[in-house]
Amino acid sequence: MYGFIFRRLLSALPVVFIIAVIAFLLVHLAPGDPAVAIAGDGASDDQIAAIRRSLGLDQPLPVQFVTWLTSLVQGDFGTSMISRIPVSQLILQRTEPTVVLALYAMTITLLVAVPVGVLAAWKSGEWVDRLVLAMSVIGFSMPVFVIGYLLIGAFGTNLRWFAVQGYKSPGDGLIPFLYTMTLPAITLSTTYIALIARMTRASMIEILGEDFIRTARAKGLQERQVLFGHALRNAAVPIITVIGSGFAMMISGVVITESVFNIPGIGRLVVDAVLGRDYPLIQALIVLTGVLYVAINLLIDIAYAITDPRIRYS
Amino acid sequence: MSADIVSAAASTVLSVRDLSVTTASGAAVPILQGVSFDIRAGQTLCIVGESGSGKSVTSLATMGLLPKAELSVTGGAIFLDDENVLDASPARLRRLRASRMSMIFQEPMTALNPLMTVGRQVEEVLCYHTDLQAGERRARVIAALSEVHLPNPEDMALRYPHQLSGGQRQRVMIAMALALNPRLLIADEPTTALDVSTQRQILSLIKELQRKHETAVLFITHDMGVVTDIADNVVVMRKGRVVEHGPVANVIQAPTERYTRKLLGSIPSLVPPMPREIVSERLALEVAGLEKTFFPGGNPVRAVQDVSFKLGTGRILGIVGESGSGKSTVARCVMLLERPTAGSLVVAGSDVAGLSREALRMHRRRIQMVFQDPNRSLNPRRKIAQTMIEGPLNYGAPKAESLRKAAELLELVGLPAEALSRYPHQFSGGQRQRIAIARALMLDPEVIVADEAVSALDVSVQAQVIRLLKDIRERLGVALLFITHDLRVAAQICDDIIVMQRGVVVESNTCRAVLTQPAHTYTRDLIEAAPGRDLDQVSRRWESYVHDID
Amino acid sequence: MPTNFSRRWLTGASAIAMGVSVALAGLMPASAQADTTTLTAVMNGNLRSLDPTVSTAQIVRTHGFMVYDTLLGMDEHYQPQPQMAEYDVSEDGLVYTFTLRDGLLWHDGTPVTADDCVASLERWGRYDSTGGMMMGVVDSIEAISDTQFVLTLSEPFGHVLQLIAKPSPIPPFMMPRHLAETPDGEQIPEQIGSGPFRFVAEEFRPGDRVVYVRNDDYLPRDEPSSWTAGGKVVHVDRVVWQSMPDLQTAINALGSGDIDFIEQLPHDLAQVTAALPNVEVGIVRPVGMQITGRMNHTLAPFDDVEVRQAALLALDPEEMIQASIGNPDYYSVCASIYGCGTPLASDAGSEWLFGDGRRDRARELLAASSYDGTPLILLQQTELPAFSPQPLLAAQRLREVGFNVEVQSVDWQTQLNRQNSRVPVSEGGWNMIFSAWGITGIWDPLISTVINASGTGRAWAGWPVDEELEALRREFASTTDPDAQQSIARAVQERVLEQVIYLPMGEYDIVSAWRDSVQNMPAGPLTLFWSVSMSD
Amino acid sequence: MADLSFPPKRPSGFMSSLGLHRFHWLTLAACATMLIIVLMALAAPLIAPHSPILMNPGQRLQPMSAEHLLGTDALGRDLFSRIVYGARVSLMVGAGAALGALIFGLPIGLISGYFRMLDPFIMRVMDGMMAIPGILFAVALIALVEPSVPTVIIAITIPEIPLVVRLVRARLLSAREEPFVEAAVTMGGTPFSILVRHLLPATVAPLTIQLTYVFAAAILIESALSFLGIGIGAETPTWGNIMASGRLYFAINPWMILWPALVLTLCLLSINIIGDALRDLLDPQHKKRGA
Repeated sequence: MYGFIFRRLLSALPVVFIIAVIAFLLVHLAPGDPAVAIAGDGASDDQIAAIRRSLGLDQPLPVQFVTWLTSLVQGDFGTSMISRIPVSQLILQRTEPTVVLALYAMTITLLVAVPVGVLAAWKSGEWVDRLVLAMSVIGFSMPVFVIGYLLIGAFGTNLRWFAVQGYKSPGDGLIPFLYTMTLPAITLSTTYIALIARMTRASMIEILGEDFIRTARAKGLQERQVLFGHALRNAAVPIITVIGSGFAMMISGVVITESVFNIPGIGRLVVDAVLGRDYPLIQALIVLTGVLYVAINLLIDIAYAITDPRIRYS
Repeated sequence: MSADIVSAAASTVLSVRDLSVTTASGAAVPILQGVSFDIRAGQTLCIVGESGSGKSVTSLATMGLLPKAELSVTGGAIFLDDENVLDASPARLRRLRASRMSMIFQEPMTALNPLMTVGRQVEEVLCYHTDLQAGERRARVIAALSEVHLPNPEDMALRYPHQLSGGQRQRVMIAMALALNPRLLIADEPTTALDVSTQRQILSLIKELQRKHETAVLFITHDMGVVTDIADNVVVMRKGRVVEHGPVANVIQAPTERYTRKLLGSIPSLVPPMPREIVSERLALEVAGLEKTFFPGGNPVRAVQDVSFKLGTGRILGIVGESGSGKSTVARCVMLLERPTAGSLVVAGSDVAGLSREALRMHRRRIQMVFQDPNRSLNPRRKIAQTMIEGPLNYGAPKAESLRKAAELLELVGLPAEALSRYPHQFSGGQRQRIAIARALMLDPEVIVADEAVSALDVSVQAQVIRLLKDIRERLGVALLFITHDLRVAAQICDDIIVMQRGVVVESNTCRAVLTQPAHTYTRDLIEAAPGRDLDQVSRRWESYVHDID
Repeated sequence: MPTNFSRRWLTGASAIAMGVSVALAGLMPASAQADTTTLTAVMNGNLRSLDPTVSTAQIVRTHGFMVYDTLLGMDEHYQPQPQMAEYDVSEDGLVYTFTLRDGLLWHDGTPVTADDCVASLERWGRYDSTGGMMMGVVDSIEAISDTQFVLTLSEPFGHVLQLIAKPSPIPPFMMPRHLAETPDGEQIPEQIGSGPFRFVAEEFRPGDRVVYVRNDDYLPRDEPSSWTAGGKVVHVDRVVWQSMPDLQTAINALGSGDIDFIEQLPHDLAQVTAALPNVEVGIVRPVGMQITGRMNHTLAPFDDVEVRQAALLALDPEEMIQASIGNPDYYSVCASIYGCGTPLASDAGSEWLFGDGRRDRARELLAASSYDGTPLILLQQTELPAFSPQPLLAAQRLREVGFNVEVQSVDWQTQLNRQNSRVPVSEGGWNMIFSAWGITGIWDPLISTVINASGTGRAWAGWPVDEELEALRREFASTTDPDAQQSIARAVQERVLEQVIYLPMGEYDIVSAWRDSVQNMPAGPLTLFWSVSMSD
Repeated sequence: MADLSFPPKRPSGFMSSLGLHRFHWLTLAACATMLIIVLMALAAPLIAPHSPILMNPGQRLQPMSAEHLLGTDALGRDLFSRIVYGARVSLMVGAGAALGALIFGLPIGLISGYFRMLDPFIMRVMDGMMAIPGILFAVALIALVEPSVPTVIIAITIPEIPLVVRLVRARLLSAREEPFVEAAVTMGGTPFSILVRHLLPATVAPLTIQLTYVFAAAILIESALSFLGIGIGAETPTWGNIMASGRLYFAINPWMILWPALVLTLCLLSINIIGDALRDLLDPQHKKRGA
């Protein structure tokens, strides 16, 4: 088991390095000058050149890369070129809203998608199943911001059940939190619910065709026990895997959702950083989301090994 | 066969009356038609039949486990102790399962939940059907596991299915099925996936427990040998109907139906025919000191050690052994699909073990292969013609000539030339295996390696393919390396046999010598374990029925 | 902001059943800061950079006026007035003596000294283009005591006080010496001013919120407040600038009471916003913004004045401003390059902008010109709605008179990047851009960077070169006589339009919206947060 | 001989299985919708009553009328005409991304799956690319380069490539184990002939299905990019930037967003349904599993 974790960690290292290379090249090979963004409209050439010098942008690229990577390894992400605040601090400020939003959305997703997927698989081919499939295809096909606007229009502006924008942390009290964060969480989870309900259904149908399910039924177990005690646990692996690979999807949803609902999270920081050409911030965000993706998938592999004794004992 | 529904006798546990099943969606295609039989307590009824005969559907219908979306019962009744299970509510049916009737399945690998300890899986039966306390349940689980003779039942209970051998898993299944002493045990091909020696143990275990608990057993099998070993009564099924029904002695010794006779006649005899004369001294294949070591996860596994044999032109050499004995690895090494770790490989006089890539490609035409599963050895996306001429085209033969040859060879294996324009899925399994044999012949090889080439086929088709292979050897003089786990098949086709166990050759001699005077205990055990030893004379009596047209 | 939250919650709750709302309201967290008044504003743009001496972005300037103070302020009559300092001018107009008020303190508690102010002025002179022009004629600036310093000119210059009082584009903000001496090219490391608000660094979240608290040590002047002059009396405890990239979201938030003020409303939404309960819409910045088109004078075809004239004649300022503002109440069109209604406004050269038959003249001029049909590159920024439609409309009109046009849509920062690059079109260069300039930044020929025709790095992107115009501007600078200034300004305007230095395409008001609890929002060249008060 | 009985000659192969009777009505409706959208894109000049780019500041924000079927936008452009023309770019982005993912993903996947030496390196790079969320990459690339149709297509395509590579590689690795591939080896096939005859065809079905999803995803991402203000220029109508420009006016006239959203959703819905139908058709094993 420990050997397994160690091997997986080791194989993740080159991936992280490649992420760093991509992040650096993407930002530095593209045209665009952060000095101009700092100076603003109406700035003169002289002012811009001075700013560029002070940011080290006049150094050769390899030098900039090595400098950056060295400090990165030491945990130093550098300083924002625009606001002159340490990048780590900027990111930390924005982490909570995004994590809270993502977790809330994930909770909604799992509470909805898994039972719905199980139901669809159990009633495979019947109208419930078709309805679930249809809803999931629609869920895939609606742009996130349209879902957001529709929800705001219906439940925010018209019915006034929920807040139209902003962020409340769970620390502000449960009701303010639910009042403010429910619409964004639903918006963010829609695509995810579609994906995971579908995956759960497919995975469950496959497992329900397995011999051991027939064995379980032959033992006289109730359907509930067969579905949840035997089938779902075996179906869980592909579902969990989708949660991991869907992480990238969630990030894109977060970027849009945070814009629509004005939540001061990582997603909006990403857009601001890119539009402001804040190189250190963009790089740090790309590397961090990349590493997070790798880490989440690593955890999922480990979780997979824990649920499945066939891996655990090999 | 009486079709009238009569109240079952007091001792009758299961009484199936006029059972009919059709497909549920689309046109109702009949799957079972008017199936009737009885089983009394302590007795074993065998349902025997080839694939598609409806024997498994009968058992699933009894358990109420038919897939509702696909199959539905359209008539008849199934009485379990006077209670018609077809009328039982789903809740009642669940109560009956495991407590009054239980079932074990063919694949012990997949029939157990891989994520649950086997002890827990046995315990589930007790959880649902009894009010026992946790401690009592655990004791019952251990008792059930020791009753099926699993060593260290306490330890076994904590293991996961993948940590057990196939035989042990099937024992767990039996323990689970019999934990509540049900009146009826349904065993659906429970030993088909097991080696012969394990099969023998499982069969005797079932018999032992049946005697102990007076259980009625419905045993489903395609293997006539198993039938003669365990059945009291036999039902022969074919295409959803009962063909013949009666006490085992009657059905085996005096079958009245042609189909039963054909089945019996198809069983290869364990007694080999008289040896053929050696017609040529030429060696087609010579293997010496063959070794193959794999490194899964870094640890060396010596799959094959020091295997040597000689195969003369026009001869058939069998390699027999149980699963894991290394016989297939030998075949793959001979084909150079795996590079041997050590040893020499001489085909028609030239050593091929160390050939370069291009030289190897040129060599390949001299040695061809027939694979086990005819469903997967033909590319489903390519027409038979494309598949057949692929080899010659690779070696630069003109297309027209290759097509002509393909047509001839198809004819040789008993298929019309228009088969060339079709796709593999349009043929039955036996036909596909014929095509695979014809394909192997396209390059005029010196040697054909047949790896379990008849194992996946029904017994009647198997007999035909064996005959075809012998015929081809006769006509073309090709040498055949025949890999099989089935001693009966080997007895019928091989000139010489080598027996392998755990990667080494334990015995090597002429076929007759190996089967009639086995020198090694392992060989003796194998022969001993082969079911239905007394079938040989029966089988020979009905040999002529093998070629009945269906 | 628990106070705000409670209010909004109660509004929301009125919509649902009473019993439920009463039960739920009991669960609300108690108001922790009920006696603190906070004004939450959504400003136009994000405060990313904090150094008001480096950045010309308007939001940074507004930030500057919160935290920093200026020696002189500018009142609503465009006149310089004493703010931090009184001033005294010598007879010959060459020596200016500034005397600081008593009791001025930096936010770190140290007193404001003349030394600090000298350093601050010098830093400003290095960054502001007009300031640099003035420094060219400054002989010396010297502190003669802790509270007094003297500025000596080497030759007459008529606008020293106006420049020191100017609110745009880079006002001379005063800061402690150690900040003012930050090396060139680096931003000042901390925000210590002497202004009416303190910047709360711990609560600063770039791209999300900026927080200011009242500077309790600030001593307002006694005069009534007028623009950036007069007494800056603060009535609120906190001002929070909340970022909302989506204006629709901001309006929703204003309607629900989450925020109190929106600095710049999309003009199309003024009506629906005004219809919201408890929301008022109005203009707090009486000087608006001018839509400015600019051609790249360094690249063909706009290096040819006839082609530039043809382009100018093809465009109709009224239509151009209508394309983004729509409602005529909120825009005005005039020939003045100094803004409509400013002291120097006139209709000199208006034939270039108005009148019948301009289209036909454009066609003729173009046909006779050097233009060879090479596609023009028009940059269109898509972020700021006030001047995103103009490039599209301009492209359409230019095509109609015979230009070949390609529009490239970019985000605002990209336009900034590209407009500052002088490379050829094939390497990412451009031919025409649109922007908007605050009237305070263009209201006289000296301040207006848009008409800087020196072709140097001190000019705005486009780099026009016109020695005659530059000579006129120098003349304006050295003139102190108001009448002479008027006539030079007319000449400048005629020259600018004739040479098509840039395209003045109409002026729009900045429409703001606020909760009715916000009272006495002061008028000014920028949004100012003193004088304003909040009722419950 | 016993098993000489031939099954009746049934229609075989891919083309004949395209017989429409095999499709659910929903699939047919989806195909019809896509056909209409494609025709709309091709015949846009014939269908659209107005120019999609000509502005008329005097006709801003008009409601629906006979003159302007769906009203006008903030620049006085006809919304209906813009939506009709918008189909062009949206479909181009979808097709371009699918084609791009195929052109780069297929060869890289084949190399990775066939030449085991290069596999670890290629797969690490692909893992690295997968780890960067697609939208983050696209936002960065477009903002840093210059938004045009090709840039947007490239920015959307690159993050899809690793998925295609993995799919092709996985399919190749499993196909390599098939006995019929081993049979081809024993018949003296060269690596190239085996690749072309046996391995490549095995990737066709899953690849086709995957590409329909890339197609849909690309259109969706384009609209998201436009929404964030970094999409294709405002002169070229795309469904995404029509919605983006309508965003400000949601309170005045929500239909400025809802009409293009409706068309976009219908289009994506159709593509997804077609993708699912293709999966059922081309990947019978998957159908058996029920997904």
